[in-house]
Amino acid sequence: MDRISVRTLFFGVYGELAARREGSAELAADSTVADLVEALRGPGGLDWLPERVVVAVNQGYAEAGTVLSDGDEVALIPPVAGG
Amino acid sequence: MDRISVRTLFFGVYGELAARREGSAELAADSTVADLVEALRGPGGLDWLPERVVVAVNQGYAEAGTVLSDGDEVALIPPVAGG
Amino acid sequence: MSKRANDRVRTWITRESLDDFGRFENIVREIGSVEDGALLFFQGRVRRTNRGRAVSRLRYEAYGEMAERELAAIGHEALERFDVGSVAAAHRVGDLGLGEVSVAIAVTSAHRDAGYAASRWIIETIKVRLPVWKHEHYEDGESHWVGAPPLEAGTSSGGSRFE
Amino acid sequence: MSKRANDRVRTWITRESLDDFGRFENIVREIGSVEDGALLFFQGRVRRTNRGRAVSRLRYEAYGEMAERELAAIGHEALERFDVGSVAAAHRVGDLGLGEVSVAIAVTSAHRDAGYAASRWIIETIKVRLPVWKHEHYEDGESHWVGAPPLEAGTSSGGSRFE
Repeated sequence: MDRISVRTLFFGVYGELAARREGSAELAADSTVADLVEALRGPGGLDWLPERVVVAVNQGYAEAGTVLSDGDEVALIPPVAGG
Repeated sequence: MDRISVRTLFFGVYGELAARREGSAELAADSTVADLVEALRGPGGLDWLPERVVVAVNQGYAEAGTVLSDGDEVALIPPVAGG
Repeated sequence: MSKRANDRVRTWITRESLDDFGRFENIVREIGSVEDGALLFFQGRVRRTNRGRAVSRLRYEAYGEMAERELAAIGHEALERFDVGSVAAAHRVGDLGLGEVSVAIAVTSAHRDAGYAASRWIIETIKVRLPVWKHEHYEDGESHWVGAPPLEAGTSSGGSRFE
Repeated sequence: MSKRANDRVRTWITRESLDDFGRFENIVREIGSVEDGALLFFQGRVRRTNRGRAVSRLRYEAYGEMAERELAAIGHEALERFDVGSVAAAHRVGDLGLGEVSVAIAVTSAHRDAGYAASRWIIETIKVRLPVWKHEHYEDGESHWVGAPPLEAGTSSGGSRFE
């Protein structure tokens, strides 16, 4: 498979800024979290998204270098504020 | 008044060791807490009572030098163990 | 400790009120033991004043499944890090009014030192790790995602575009 | 803070059970306020094992009037020392079985830092200042006043000469 598709989730203020809570992104196979963030921030995209945004893949915190797979659920996590 | 009389209270293990919970003591006027403790520890008395025992006079912690008055309530306070 | 770790940790994310102490009393009775000489129960509540602004109500949004996982992980990690007997922790989501409980944590332990330390560690860890976000509404009609960077002029008032 | 200090402190010594959380929930509701974002509730309970011995039950004796005064003084002093909204504290006297609550302390505060610090200070201060004594009974039939110096041979077993 040359291309993979991941599901993107936008929480809190990111959902507000992106004007959506869910989306999807197509990426080259073996793309990393950092590649996805770069693509999202690209021309005409979510330029407000921090370069080092916190990301969870399949409901666990992930590193920038984490390699994505087709069908992954990738959440963009603004500063948490529980408690 | 040459002599004063104070009421003595023995709590916890002191009540057990003294074989009484309440008593009274006659002292010279202007006696201090230290004088009372010395009298209690005296010949035939409560020789196990620590010289620097914690004492409350009229339900408040008192110093060794606190002067006693006729009718005072003096409690002998073993190590406390609340909580 | 005779109970297995899974029987000594209870965590959940809920839309239902956490205000009632009694709910926690029952859980503590289930998961605690007579070797526990201390119970520490913490509640975080919606405070009227936050950073000088008068809050009218707020809404917590959670990444549901991940929040459940993280809260359970925090509970189990507390059991490993501290000498405690049991941990119960719950976080509320949805709309909350003033004074309502947003988070509740009960820790039982043989000795109080470990209980205080674990309780404090759990709430601090929730605040940095649990994927939950707070949308505060103020008495002046504005609203704001707590922890979010300040928005540009023109977008900071008028409340959220989502609700 | 709109309430006077006397309305924000509630302390008592009691022969009645302190096991019920609900009693404290009601008191916290009375004396706390919507400016309090944190509640910290501590319970000390009769633990089965103390210093390696199996406890069967225990009895707390208090210097009643002085204990009431000291506990009230501790509550008010906590309000002065820490940035807390309200303090409720109670100590049990009489006979207690395993697992029963001997002391309960509820502190509300705007921020949790002050709440944890005040709660801890109150229990530590109770332990050094409150005129209350604990007579532990063990499963082997012996008994001992906690904190008392070791007695000479011949008087240490066979339990208390008083009951």
